[in-house]
Amino acid sequence: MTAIDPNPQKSKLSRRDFLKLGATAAAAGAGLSLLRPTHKPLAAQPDPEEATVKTTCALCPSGCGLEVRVVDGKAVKVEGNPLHPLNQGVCCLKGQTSLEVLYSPERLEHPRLQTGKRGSGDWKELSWDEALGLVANRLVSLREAGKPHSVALMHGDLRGQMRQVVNRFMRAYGSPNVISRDSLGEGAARLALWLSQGVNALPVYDLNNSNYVLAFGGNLLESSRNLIGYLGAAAFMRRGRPQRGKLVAIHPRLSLTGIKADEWLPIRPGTYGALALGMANVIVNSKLYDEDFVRDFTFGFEDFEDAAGVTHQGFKSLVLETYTLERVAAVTGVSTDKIARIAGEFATNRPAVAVLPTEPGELSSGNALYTALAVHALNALVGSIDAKGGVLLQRFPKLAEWPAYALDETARRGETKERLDGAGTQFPLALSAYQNVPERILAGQPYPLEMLILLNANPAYEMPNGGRTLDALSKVPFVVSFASTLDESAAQADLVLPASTFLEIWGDDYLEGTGYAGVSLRRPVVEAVHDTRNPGDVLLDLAHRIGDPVKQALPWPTYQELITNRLSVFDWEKLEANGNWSELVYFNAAPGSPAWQEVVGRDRLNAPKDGRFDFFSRERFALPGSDSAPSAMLRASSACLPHFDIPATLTDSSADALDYPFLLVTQPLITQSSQWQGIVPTLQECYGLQGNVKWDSWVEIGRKAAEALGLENGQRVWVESPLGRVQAMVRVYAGLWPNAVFLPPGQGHHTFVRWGRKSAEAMLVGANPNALTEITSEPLTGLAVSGPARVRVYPV
Amino acid sequence: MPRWGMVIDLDKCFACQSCTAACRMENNTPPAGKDQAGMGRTILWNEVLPFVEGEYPNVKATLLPRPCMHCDNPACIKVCPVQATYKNEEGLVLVDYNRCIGCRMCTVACPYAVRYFNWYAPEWPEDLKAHLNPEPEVQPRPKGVVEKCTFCVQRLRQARETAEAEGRTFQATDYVPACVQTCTAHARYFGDLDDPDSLVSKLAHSPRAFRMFEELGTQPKVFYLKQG
Amino acid sequence: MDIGGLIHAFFDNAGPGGVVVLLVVGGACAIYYFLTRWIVTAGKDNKPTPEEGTARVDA
Amino acid sequence: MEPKNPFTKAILAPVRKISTGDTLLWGTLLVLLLAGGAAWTWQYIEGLGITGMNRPVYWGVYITNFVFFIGLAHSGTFISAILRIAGQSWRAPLTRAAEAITLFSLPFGAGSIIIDMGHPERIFNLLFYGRYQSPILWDVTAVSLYMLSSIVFFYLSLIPDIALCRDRLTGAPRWQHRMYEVLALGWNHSPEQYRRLEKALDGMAVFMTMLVVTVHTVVSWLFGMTVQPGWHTALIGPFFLLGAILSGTAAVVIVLALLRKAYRLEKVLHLGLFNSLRKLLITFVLGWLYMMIAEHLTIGYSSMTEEMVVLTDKFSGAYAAVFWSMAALVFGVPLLVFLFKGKNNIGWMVFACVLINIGMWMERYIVIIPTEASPRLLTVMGQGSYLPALPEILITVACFAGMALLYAVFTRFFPIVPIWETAQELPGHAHAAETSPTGD
Repeated sequence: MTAIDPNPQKSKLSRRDFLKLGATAAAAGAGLSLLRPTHKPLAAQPDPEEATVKTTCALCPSGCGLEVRVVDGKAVKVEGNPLHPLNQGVCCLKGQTSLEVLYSPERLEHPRLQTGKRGSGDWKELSWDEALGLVANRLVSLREAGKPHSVALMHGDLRGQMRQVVNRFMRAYGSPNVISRDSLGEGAARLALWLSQGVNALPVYDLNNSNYVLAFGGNLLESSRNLIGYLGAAAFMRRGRPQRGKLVAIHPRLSLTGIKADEWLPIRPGTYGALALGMANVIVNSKLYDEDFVRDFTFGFEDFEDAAGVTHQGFKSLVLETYTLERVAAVTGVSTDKIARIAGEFATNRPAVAVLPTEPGELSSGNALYTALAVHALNALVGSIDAKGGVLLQRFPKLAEWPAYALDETARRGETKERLDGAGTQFPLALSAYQNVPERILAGQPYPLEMLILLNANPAYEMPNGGRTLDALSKVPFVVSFASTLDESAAQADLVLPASTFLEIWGDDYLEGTGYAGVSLRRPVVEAVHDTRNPGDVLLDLAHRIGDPVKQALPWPTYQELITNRLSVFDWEKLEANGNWSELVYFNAAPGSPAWQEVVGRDRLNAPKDGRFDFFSRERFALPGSDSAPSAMLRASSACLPHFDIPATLTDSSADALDYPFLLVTQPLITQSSQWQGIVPTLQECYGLQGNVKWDSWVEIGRKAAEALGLENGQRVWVESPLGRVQAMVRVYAGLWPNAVFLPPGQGHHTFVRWGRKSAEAMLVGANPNALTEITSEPLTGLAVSGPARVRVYPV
Repeated sequence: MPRWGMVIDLDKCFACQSCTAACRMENNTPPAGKDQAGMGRTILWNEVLPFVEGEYPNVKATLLPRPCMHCDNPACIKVCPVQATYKNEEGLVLVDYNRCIGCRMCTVACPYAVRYFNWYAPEWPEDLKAHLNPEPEVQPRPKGVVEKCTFCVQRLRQARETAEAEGRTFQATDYVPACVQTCTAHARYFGDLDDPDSLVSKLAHSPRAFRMFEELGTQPKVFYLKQG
Repeated sequence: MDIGGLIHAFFDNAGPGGVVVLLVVGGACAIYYFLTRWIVTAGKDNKPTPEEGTARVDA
Repeated sequence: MEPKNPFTKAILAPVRKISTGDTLLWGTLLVLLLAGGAAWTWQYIEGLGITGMNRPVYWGVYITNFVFFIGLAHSGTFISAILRIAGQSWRAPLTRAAEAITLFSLPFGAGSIIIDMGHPERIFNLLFYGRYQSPILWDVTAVSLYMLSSIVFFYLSLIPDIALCRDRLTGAPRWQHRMYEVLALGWNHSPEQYRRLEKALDGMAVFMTMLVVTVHTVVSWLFGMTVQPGWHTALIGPFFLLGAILSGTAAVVIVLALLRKAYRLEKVLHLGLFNSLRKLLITFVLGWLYMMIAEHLTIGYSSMTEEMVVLTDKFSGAYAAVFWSMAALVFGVPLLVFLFKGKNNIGWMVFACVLINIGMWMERYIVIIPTEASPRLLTVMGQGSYLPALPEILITVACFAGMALLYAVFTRFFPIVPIWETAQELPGHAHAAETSPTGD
């Protein structure tokens, strides 16, 4: 190895020339410089052991392929895996900084038991055997007492086989309570796809082939699922092909997506649905829609009569009658000519696609489902359902069979119990209602909870609800967290079973976001840095300790064996060599083709699987009625069509409006890592790009509003809602809806490590905007309603 | 000898800052921490600079990734009193950390603000030191010296060594800096500007190409392609 | 002899600058040394020595 | 044969009379100096991070001090060298007082650069690897030559007076007398010695004048050679030079008034000197104003984007308060004082001169900081800001304290008014002292 040569050959030579020619005195002086070493000799290094290990990222839902350079057993650099179809060799900043997660001094090193009162911080470290014994004993005794359903597992992002592992574990154990965080974010998109397209899945957008992209929400190029794929595709759309596509970003704030889009369309927060329906009005009115597609492959465009002889309004007359341009302009704050122009461009520059936001906070205005339906309806209008350049559907590969297992009596009884979060009962359309858990625990409904397991979940941070979540946690007799760091919820747990990071574990990921079927292999890059374990291994261990039927459902001793078994259908050598396996056969189906049945109507339960996209949701219409209040309105025909209700917080005449004049907008940033935000220094130092904010939160406010309040850039202010207040730094920002303020999510975590010389240890980095928002649930769907909250801003 | 240059397509760049992070991880720049970051002392060789102009709703924002320009006529080299910063024969502007006297004249003189001063000795929490890049060129710098983007000169050496080990001739395409490799939208191009057939030299002469502060005569070797 | 190259080499290399500083300062030192000697020694030939000077102290 | 000067006794009177007041003053100054030394040690150990400097304000008060002290140093050269060439013999009584300012401020000027370095122990790299394209090398050459020449210039004109001390101050402690003996270099007041001395000083005066112009121009080129807005102007050299001469001359007035008061030299440092200096100062203040207008009008009239950012910052932005108070301190108030109050009034003169020097320090600050705070590329990113931190304040105070300490100590060991230059008659030839002290 050679060091940097500070005296390049050329300049040495010319210096010698100079010496030859120059005065002897000069030679004497310059000679000095030759005598002194120009750099300290580097310590001789023995040839280090070096390897490049392919694995799969888990820092965001995308799951890109990574190549990690490992030198002497230490991971030293992360690159993208060039053979991975999702990221094709590139790597985002979160992936790059994943080593700061791996080696974070904030990580918990051993299992620990809170011996004092919960939240007291009196911890005792345990061995894994002790800790798992503790959990298993509890699980077994609850099961023996016939109360397995009183155990609930709340989870965030789960990868690959983990979803099934968790489901099998809980089902065999006898609890219906696997509660996913989906209801905070992508649940709305998923539900909209199911009710309209009949597929319970997330949409995939084929930006590579699209000519016109309408991005609702600010996160398409910043925090969407399959972000890296979309960034590459957006670049390709612009510069990789003969015809340049247009990208329009619709968001109250000028996000990175807005800045980089061809056009930014500022809109009043919470009114995407109205805008989408207004655009539909233009498209229908001007007959710019894909008439063939709408006629042959959709349902409910025209008014129709149902089997009972009742006439129902169709989408066409709904948008023409109700969503006139003037009305939509008044609601959204977007001028009529702009709406008309964008709608016209969208409909005439096919293939065009309208993109749904999936991140928390984007659709959660209390009308999430109908907003999502309205936006997705635009795709049907232009025939972009499973079309090139439109909305595609994710395919999944067929893996080795799961072992069969038989539920015993306890498990069967447990399965029939009402879910803790009210999904399916309180919220007929919900698959989960994460945010409803604390309320139900506090109310003791439907039964007292005995044990709560948190897996990639931090409800105390995600929905503090004025401290009620903490109250709920403390009401549960036993809380187990798989947290890797002492996050807000883990701090309230009895037992923390520290999870290994994704760089230390076996696992897999589906190639979600690409559309086609495939898996990506995750494998340990380095030995576990601390005494931590893969939560998958922990669940398998617990299954063995509990015994049948859980053990029967999950018979593998280690998660590695589970993965190798499930993926054994592939050529393992190739899988290891490439880091992934994919099947590039499916791209999009022709409407009406046999493959079409896979993408329209596949998952319908009550509506006909006739290959038609529902403007009028027949699934929704057919929802079994009950006597509960929401179901009465379920059958109302307007409830089956996309429509728009003004969220309560938006009515400026509300009592709060005078006291709290601003609407709080949040939107996930690309520099934000949902799980690790507090502890990754480099993400903190890239945090607020537009305002150049690092290690802090800022509140963006329009210039006029700032002037009216006498606020200046850099000033510290309180942002206060009826629920609480947080401190942040002012950034006057022109790219913001006039009466909105923006707080970035993701901050407000504690770090317990000194970063840099003068920073305090145990500091709170920024502020958590969730603390300002009362998070409730939509009555029908169980989706979270979180905003826009009303706030006021005043100097500290 | 290749003359290394970079092209950044602002139409493809989505300001994701992956280059910023990749650069830090490759080149061992230390985390500044809240206090130092608040003083603007963060060391990120490859920053993305925000320029927001105009008033709502007509706002024009430019997000400009800014590595070292590796100027052919660099302002920093002129003012360095001890030739601690110098241009090597491949056109890379580098710093000899063992010679720099820390006068910061180069940081003041560089119009692109690419040069960073180590106000303190760089620090990492003990655990975190494990991930530092072991290459000798990027060993943590001492306090009191100036550092900057090197176009990942260690990668150039590694690429040459690899080529030699594999018994083939080193090619310009064997080497890219970390930011180019990681660029999520493939918006960065890197290569030999003297090779008329290289992609960078073609793009550098595209009608969309411009260089920052061309009027200063620094002759940057980083070219930008205009947005839109 | 390439004068331009020489000038370029002078300005553009590590070393000559230090030499110039040393030459200038050293040269000045020498000049000043001789200057001072020249001035002071003017009194040495026929004038009283410093010792004699001290003898004639004003009370 | 000694020079015949009726004031010899008065001038020699303060020498060796170290009072309790002196001890207290020296003690205080020493403590301040040591505090600065401690701060520097602290800074050396921790790094420059403990200062308020940052990115993009890489240079702060240390560089301000550097420019200021070098400027202050111009007093001596101006009073003794330039006025010597111009045949202004009224300057004779104050030459040494002025040159002493040069001598004692230069080390702190040059030292500020070393204090500002991230690696002060690598200072010799400048000799080993000096690269002459860098303005810093020009600075090193010019400042070190200037410092050396000032010492020699000062010392040469001090020799006859040291000889006088040697001859007259026989009651001094042994070491002190020995010091006089050594430093007098056997000077015996021979006419030829005086002739050669005058000749040498005349010659050096020309050289020193050239140096004074060079040095401050070169100091300004530290900034002017970069392409940064607000700095990159050909006018920066003369502007710095004029400012230097103004602050130096003002410093002379302050020092003279102090000496006059403290050492009862009213007869020697008579009011007439102040009146002469007053006229000079009026000229310089107006000259400075001219530079100020020429500089800012050129920039403002052309309204180039990045230049305007800096100019606006100074005129109406973050630095407006400093800028306009600087203008008032350097120009507005002093000019009024000089015109309407300064004549025959030392108190007012000192007041105005103190303002000028405070103002000139601020002027150095306002030239350096705003340009750095708004560099081309970072303007839109938000203003850079800078506030000196404790170590910088301590070290700055220490620089002033150190300079005062050296000065105070010097005046207790050597005559601060040149006896031979103000003598009515020199050995061997009549001294051309047309305006010998009269004490009006």
